[in-house]
Amino acid sequence: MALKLSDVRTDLFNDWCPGCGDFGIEASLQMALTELGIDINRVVLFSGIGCHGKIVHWTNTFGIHTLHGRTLAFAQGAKLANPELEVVALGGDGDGYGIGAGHFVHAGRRNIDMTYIVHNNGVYGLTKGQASPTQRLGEQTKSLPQPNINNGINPIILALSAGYTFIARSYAFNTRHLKETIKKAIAHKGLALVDVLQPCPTYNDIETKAWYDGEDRRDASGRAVPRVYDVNMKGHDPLVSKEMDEDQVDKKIQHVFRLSKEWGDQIPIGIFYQEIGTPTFEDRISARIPSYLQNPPAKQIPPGTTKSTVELEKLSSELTVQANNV
Amino acid sequence: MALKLSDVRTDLFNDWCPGCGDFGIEASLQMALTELGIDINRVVLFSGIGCHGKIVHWTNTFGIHTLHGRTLAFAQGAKLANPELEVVALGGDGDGYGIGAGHFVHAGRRNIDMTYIVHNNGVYGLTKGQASPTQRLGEQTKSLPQPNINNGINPIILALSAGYTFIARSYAFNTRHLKETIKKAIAHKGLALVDVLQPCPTYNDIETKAWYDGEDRRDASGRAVPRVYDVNMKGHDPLVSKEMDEDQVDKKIQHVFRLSKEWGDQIPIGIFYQEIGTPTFEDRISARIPSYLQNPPAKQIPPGTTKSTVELEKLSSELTVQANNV
Amino acid sequence: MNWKIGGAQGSGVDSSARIFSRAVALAGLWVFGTREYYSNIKGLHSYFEVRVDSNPIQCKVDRTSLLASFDAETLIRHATTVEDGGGIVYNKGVTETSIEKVDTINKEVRQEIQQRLTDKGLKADISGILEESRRRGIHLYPIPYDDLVAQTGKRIGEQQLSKLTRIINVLAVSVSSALLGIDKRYIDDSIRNVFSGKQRIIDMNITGAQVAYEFVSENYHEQFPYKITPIQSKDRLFISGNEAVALGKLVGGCRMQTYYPITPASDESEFLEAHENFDVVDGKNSILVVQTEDEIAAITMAIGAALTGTRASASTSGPGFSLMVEGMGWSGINEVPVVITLYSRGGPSTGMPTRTEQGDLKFVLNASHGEFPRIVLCSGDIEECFYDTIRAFNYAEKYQLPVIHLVDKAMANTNVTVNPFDTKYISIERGKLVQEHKDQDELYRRFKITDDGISPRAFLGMSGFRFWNTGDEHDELGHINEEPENRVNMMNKRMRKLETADTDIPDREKVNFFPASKTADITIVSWGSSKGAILEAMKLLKNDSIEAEFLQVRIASPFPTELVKRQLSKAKLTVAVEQNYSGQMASLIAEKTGIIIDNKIVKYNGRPISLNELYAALKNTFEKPEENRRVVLTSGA
Amino acid sequence: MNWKIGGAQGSGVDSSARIFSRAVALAGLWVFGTREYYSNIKGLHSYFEVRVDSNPIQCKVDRTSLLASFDAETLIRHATTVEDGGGIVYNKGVTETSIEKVDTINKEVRQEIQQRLTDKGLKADISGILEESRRRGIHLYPIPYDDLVAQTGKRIGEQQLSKLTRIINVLAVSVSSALLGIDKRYIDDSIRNVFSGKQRIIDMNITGAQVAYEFVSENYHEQFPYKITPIQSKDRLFISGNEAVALGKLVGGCRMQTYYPITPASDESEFLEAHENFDVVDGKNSILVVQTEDEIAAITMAIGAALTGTRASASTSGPGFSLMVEGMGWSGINEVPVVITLYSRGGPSTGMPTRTEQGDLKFVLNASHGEFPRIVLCSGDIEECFYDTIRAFNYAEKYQLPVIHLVDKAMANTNVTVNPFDTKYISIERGKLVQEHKDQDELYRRFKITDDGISPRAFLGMSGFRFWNTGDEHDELGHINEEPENRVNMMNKRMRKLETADTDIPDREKVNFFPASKTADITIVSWGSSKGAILEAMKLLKNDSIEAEFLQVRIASPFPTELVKRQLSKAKLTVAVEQNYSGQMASLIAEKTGIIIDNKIVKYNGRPISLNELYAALKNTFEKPEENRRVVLTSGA
Ligand SMILES: Cc1ncc(C[n+]2csc(CCOP(=O)(O)OP(=O)(O)O)c2C)c(N)n1
Ligand SMILES: Cc1ncc(C[n+]2csc(CCOP(=O)(O)OP(=O)(O)O)c2C)c(N)n1
Ligand code: SF4
Ligand code: SF4
Ligand SMILES: [Mg+2]
Ligand SMILES: [Mg+2]
Repeated sequence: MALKLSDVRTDLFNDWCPGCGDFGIEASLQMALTELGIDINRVVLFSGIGCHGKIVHWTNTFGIHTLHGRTLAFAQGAKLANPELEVVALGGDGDGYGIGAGHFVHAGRRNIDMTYIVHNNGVYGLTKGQASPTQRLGEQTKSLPQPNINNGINPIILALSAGYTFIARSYAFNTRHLKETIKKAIAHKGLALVDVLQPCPTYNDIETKAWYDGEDRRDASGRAVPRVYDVNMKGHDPLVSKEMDEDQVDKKIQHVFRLSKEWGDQIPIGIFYQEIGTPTFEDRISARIPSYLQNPPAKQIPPGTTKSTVELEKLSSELTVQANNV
Repeated sequence: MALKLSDVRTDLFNDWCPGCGDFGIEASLQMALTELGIDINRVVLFSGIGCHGKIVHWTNTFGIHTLHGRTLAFAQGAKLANPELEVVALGGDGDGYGIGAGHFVHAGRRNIDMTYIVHNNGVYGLTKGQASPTQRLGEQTKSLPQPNINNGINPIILALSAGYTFIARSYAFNTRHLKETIKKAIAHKGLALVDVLQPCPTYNDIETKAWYDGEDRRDASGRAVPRVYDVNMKGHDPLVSKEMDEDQVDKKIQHVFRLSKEWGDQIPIGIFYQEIGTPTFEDRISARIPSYLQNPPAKQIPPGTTKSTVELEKLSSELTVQANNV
Repeated sequence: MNWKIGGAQGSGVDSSARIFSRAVALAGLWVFGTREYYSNIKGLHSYFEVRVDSNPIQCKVDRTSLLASFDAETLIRHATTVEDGGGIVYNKGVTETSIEKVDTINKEVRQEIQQRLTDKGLKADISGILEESRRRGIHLYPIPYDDLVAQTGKRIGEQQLSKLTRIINVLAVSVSSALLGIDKRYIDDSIRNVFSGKQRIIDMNITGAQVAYEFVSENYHEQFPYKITPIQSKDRLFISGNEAVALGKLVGGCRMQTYYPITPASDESEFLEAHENFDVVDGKNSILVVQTEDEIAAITMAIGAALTGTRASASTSGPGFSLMVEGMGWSGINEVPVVITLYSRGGPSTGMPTRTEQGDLKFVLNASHGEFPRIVLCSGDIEECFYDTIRAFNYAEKYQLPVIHLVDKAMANTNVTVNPFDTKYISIERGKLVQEHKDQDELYRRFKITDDGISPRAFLGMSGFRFWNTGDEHDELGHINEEPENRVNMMNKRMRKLETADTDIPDREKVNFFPASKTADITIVSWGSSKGAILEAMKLLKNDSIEAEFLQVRIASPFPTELVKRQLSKAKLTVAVEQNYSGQMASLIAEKTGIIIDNKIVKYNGRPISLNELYAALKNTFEKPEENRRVVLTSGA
Repeated sequence: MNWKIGGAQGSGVDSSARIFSRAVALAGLWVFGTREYYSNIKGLHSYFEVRVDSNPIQCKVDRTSLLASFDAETLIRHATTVEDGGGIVYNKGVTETSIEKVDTINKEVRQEIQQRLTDKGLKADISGILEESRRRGIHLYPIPYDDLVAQTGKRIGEQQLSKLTRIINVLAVSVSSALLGIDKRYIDDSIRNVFSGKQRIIDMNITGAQVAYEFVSENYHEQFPYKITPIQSKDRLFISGNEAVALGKLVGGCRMQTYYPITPASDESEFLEAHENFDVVDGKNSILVVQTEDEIAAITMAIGAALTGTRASASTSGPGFSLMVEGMGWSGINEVPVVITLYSRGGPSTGMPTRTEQGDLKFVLNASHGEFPRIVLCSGDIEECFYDTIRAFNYAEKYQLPVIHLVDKAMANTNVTVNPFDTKYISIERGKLVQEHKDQDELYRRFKITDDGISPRAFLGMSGFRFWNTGDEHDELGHINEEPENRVNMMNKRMRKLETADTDIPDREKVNFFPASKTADITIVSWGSSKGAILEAMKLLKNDSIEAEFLQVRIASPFPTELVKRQLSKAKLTVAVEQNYSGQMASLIAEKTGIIIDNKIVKYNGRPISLNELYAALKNTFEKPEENRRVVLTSGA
């Protein structure tokens, strides 16, 4: 039975501000799930605290709205305990790149097979518009008393340096692109980052929908010339495989670096980088625990009241002292 | 009165293991301080928790041995409150790149004028040798029950992506190089990272002193061929200035990227990257608070018991209601 | 008089409430204004209640005298709270909106309301709600907001009416104030203050107000039963708890504040940031406000700053404080003065971020592993918020330890009129500092063991006073030392500071005791923002000839054991009033004195205590103590 | 008999102690071995004390019967602890080492010792220390370690003596055991076990042991007053607290453990990692041990795992726990079963990482903002560590809440002989789970309000049982809900679980009560690792005709209020024995029952309680309670 969009939505009142980019992310995610046709009973969404975090409540899968900044840690815990789950973590930019920056880096080191989508709106939405870590130096969005005095981080490069094997950027109101990107991220074997440019009409009056869409720049025919463009359409091939030599890889990385710095008149979206064939954390665990995938932590203990089946004597043999038996 | 090395040392018993690379770092730091001739009453060292953290106790400056992973936050707090201090933060690799990764990234965004030295030994020394975040995937140092299943991070690139304006690497037992590097780091205006390759003879039996020194590889005359080499001696110019165009900067960064990945037979040390002219956080604060540098937070309130000098009426004028005066 | 206005979050209800409150204050009356809102940016319901009186007010009440509204939801939620004979100002245009359609209200709640109306034979829409009110003798004021907006547009020459939608708020306010007989000049002045600097908006709103006043005088000759008559008054502050704390910090010498955004704390930091440069008698001072990457950095940066001799603080709320406990422990063992302002909100976990609670008392008293001295202050009202903030810094420096200043959302977001703060008697006391000159050869012992536990303190960068700090147990110099004897000496030294503080601090700063005029029938113990409702309820009880006395605990650590014992040991019936589930102050009293509080009145639905429910609960408790060992208050929407 | 061995950290003292202890256990005796060491990797002094008896032992004692050493420092630090008539095994080569030179000892301490020796007219070097001992009738055994090493080298054909330095440990052990008359076969077997897998080292050490035994029999015909005679015994475990907890986890069904390295907790995780694949009756099971980036990730990952139905836990110590409190609050409001094993150590802050303390009780009871139910178990000995671990998981799942299992460094690093764990009566109880089949159309209500507060639980990935979790207050489905009524219902539901647990859990799992044989003169209350010393001290008191009874609290939340009240209300003199500054259990008892404990015996120098000091303190307390309201114990080096 094919999934319908209505199957993956709940009927709760959605309380995001009118025009919020989060609506685009929600729709894209739900469409992606629908089109992928994954059993929604296997899908678990995790989110952090922030406006973005409510997304799990509007979506009819398992939905775990965690703590500010800790989304990735919760999500990794669940995925490792039950690798059969399809885990998608969703974070805010304050949540994921701010307070969660440490987990962001260390998740990259693990490369667990899951997807991480960041709602990047340049502000702390739910706490009323303070600058988020992606807000650029010197910018002053609506509710800042003074221009931002911190450098903005570059999530693409941060992810690259942390070891993410799939790094993409998309735009909340290009739901087609975003949906396809999410599908590819989910399909990717390893940790996939999708950084989503998300207008926050309430607090971010700089990177607005109109701005991304280029409504301040019109071509001869009067049509807006969007700032956002698809790098993959423009020929950027993100794939990096074990077969490539170091030089080829370096070149690719250098290009990703350059792309990631483009901003202003030309803003690339698309898959920047994808490593194929890198073992996932689950693969590496399996090398140590051969039964891991067949009999993961979540499956070992039966329900109800049972006796422990552990062979305690064997287990504790090295600690056992057989007195006077020497 | 010129400083002597003995002025910057305490006479406490030093309890690092014999042969520990930390001795090299301690000596280099103390020599650097001596040679720079800074007033040691202005110098504040901060350290984290780990073997490295004890360094502040062996050094006769203000020495603040903080919490595991939080060194940078403590240090930044002190420096911002009193920008006249010469602040050097010292961290372990577990401390600084592991639990402290979030602060590491965000310190880069600020670019406060101070120095951060990381004792990078590939292990959690003080907790008996677990893998640190710089330990490479698949490596198995002495006390690991299994090979490491996490990717090692690349501190150089992490720092670059976070916005550090001075990024260097040195080697604990090349005290000359390390000392000079520390001096340059301190002289740099902005946040300077010195990642120090530090043998831990007790727990890291892979990246040992012998290995760094190349004692397993001998040239024709039987001399060891060190793995570590000085990139700056080999012609790498780390300087990036506002005058350079984007292409030049990109090229430089690409080179840094490539260098940072060299490992094994050739291990580069030296200054990888140095940005000149980027405003420090203190500069940016001064733009908002003109009196900041002359009258920083630490200098405003006199000792003793005094009356508040704040003009409360002026300050609260917008909150004041002058009844019936309309 | 209790005025209420409701509307969708983000639609400007907050400025309306401000305008109304200030106008009333300008008329010389006392104001107490509370705010309820969801953890949401736009669209969910929020409302303000503004209580007005010619005498000072200390809490909220249940019933509304006049409800101002422009949307349907406000009517659905609040019409029933209007007292018989009160009034409702509403939008003519929403009369036919069906309850069903207002989907920002929880489905089950809507169904209940529909049922209620149907049961009464009323239509399940706003007209039904209004009719229900009318039957209770409530005055209904249908306002053609659209017409009034259009008129305003015409007068100011603005064709695009969409640009004017926000003035609907001021229209609601103005209709209310016209009904209440408030001089329009007060409203105008208030508009100027609230929209200060935005001339176009000011003009628009003042014109709107004019239109509204005219509309009322043309249509509602009949007298609304409540009138606001100006009275003579001195200058007052109209201020919230957030602002009172912020002012306290500036006056109290705080010069660096770190924060990570969190409700309901960050408004304080934003106020400070907006006032980062300010005048002192001899020039300029400044406060450096740093938005950190998380609360761990906030507390550790503040500690770093404090080490340089800066008065530094971090402001946060429960989730942030949870992340600060490790850092606080470090400041404990290293005797670093640092102030944490904790705005308590509904817990546990993310809980109810915009709702109030006093659920963190036992946590802050015991937070962080191991044992070290800390001072915990609990403010009971907005004036105490200001003065306690200053005391917090003085205590922190005098006893060289972390101070936690507990306030709560109810105070943070409450706007009240108070007399201007009196700084005459306020000192900045920096405690024992090193003498500038000392014997060259003598080593400076940062942690010198002294009788009172306090060692002369030096700052980072002071020539000749180099010292060490470590989170490890240490010797007098600050170097790691694990020897058993040193350990015991250092623990004793540190803990001794709490005894010193307990001896030093005057009783009146430890507790407030409000005696009964005769022997008390009932002894109330409480802390924090429950204070106001208790004081007002005591007056009502007195009318019923129930004598109540009230012990307000202002310092939870060092706990004023003897004082509390003295007050409670002769009590006939002790009742704890607290805004938490378990009665945490009652627990603390039992722990410290062995006195088990007889009865508890607790509230944990996230809404502040109202006078009515507390009065009723206290009366019941007095009359039938056995049956009311634990009363749970539930008022509020 | 109490044997002690000392030496520099990292020089192999730990394996010596293991070899000796196991050998004694092989002889059928009971062993209780404690370890003291600095927060250091190599070079600073560490020592082991091994108490041996034909009856079970439960604590350490002050005096040493036989001190085994090979360095000077051990003699300087410990010679005075040897009892008159005891023995000292030492290195002939260190006799002339001056006290001055041993710079790993604190300068002031060295000066004191030098002074002491000079005052007695002795040389300020090891010879002085030895002479001082000799005067007390102590048997001195100077050992020419270098010769013995050389002899060993010769026998095994190893020229490079530097490769043999480490056997000096085994020489010290072997000399000791030879003096004590322990059959050399026990030593050999023990060497094989401790160095298992390393044949060359085994050979070397067994030969060394032979050389040592021969040396003793040739040189020391005279009888050393203590002898260890083998006795009949069943199989036993020789095990530490860390290992007991780890085994409890595996047996108890824990299948995922997260940790961030920290002393003294990480040994447990490393044991688990080394045993990650293990046998069950029907095949293989495994535990996934994840080293996380910090403790915040450790607890939140464990919670993530628990949501999938995995029994998951995180192990840590104070500083790590401080970082976990926010995560724990989330598991509280979301009713996720998760177990935190907390190894308490000297606090506050980094404190004394390798020393013991019971300073975290009140912290764990109140940790995290807001109020939610939690269970806190406190193990009193190493057997309880095992069984309580299993109970922790059962409680966590039955009541769907976080469980904190409090142990401490003293137990973690103590090695004792115990009877093999009996798993016959142990069940794995997973609590209320959803039924596989349910009405298709019915929504699954993860937080269904029930009488006992417990809602049937589903796991992530269970078809048809989709649910939501949020740290915000939520409705039955798990969606955010801030309505006041829902809030109260949900708070009540969650808190009700604690009452359910309190009713369910049998009394014997809440407290242990050790009665006196007649009416008790003194009623001891305590918890955790103080248990052993109390039980032994009670026997000594009985010899003095002082009748003591002992109430050991095993569960601190839900607190067994009625049980404790019942036991204490009729007590003549109550005494709390605790390893912290303030007497935290005494506070808790006062808080819950209003009973103020009369006297406290506390210890906070980081060293476990010894039988001798506790016995003396209890006796004094009994004799002069007024003068001994608070006794601070200080034994230990
Ligand atoms: C530990 C902690 N600190 C602070 C907060 C308060 N808080 C709630 S939402 C938020 C910021 C949200 O910003 P972002 O992650 O960018 O999400 P957005 O609202 O923009 O979607 C913060 C700081 C919290 N919930 N927990
Ligand atoms: C919050 C917290 N978690 C864990 C620890 C335990 N701990 C002490 S040192 C250390 C690791 C040290 O490793 P690293 O930072 O690499 O320093 P090194 O010892 O190698 O110099 C850890 C995890 C701690 N002190 N605090
Ligand atoms: S505040 Fe911004 S991010 Fe949040 S819901 Fe509104 S528009 Fe969206
Ligand atoms: S454990 Fe390693 S890092 Fe620590 S002191 Fe020893 S050698 Fe140095
Ligand atoms: Mg955001
Ligand atoms: Mg390290």
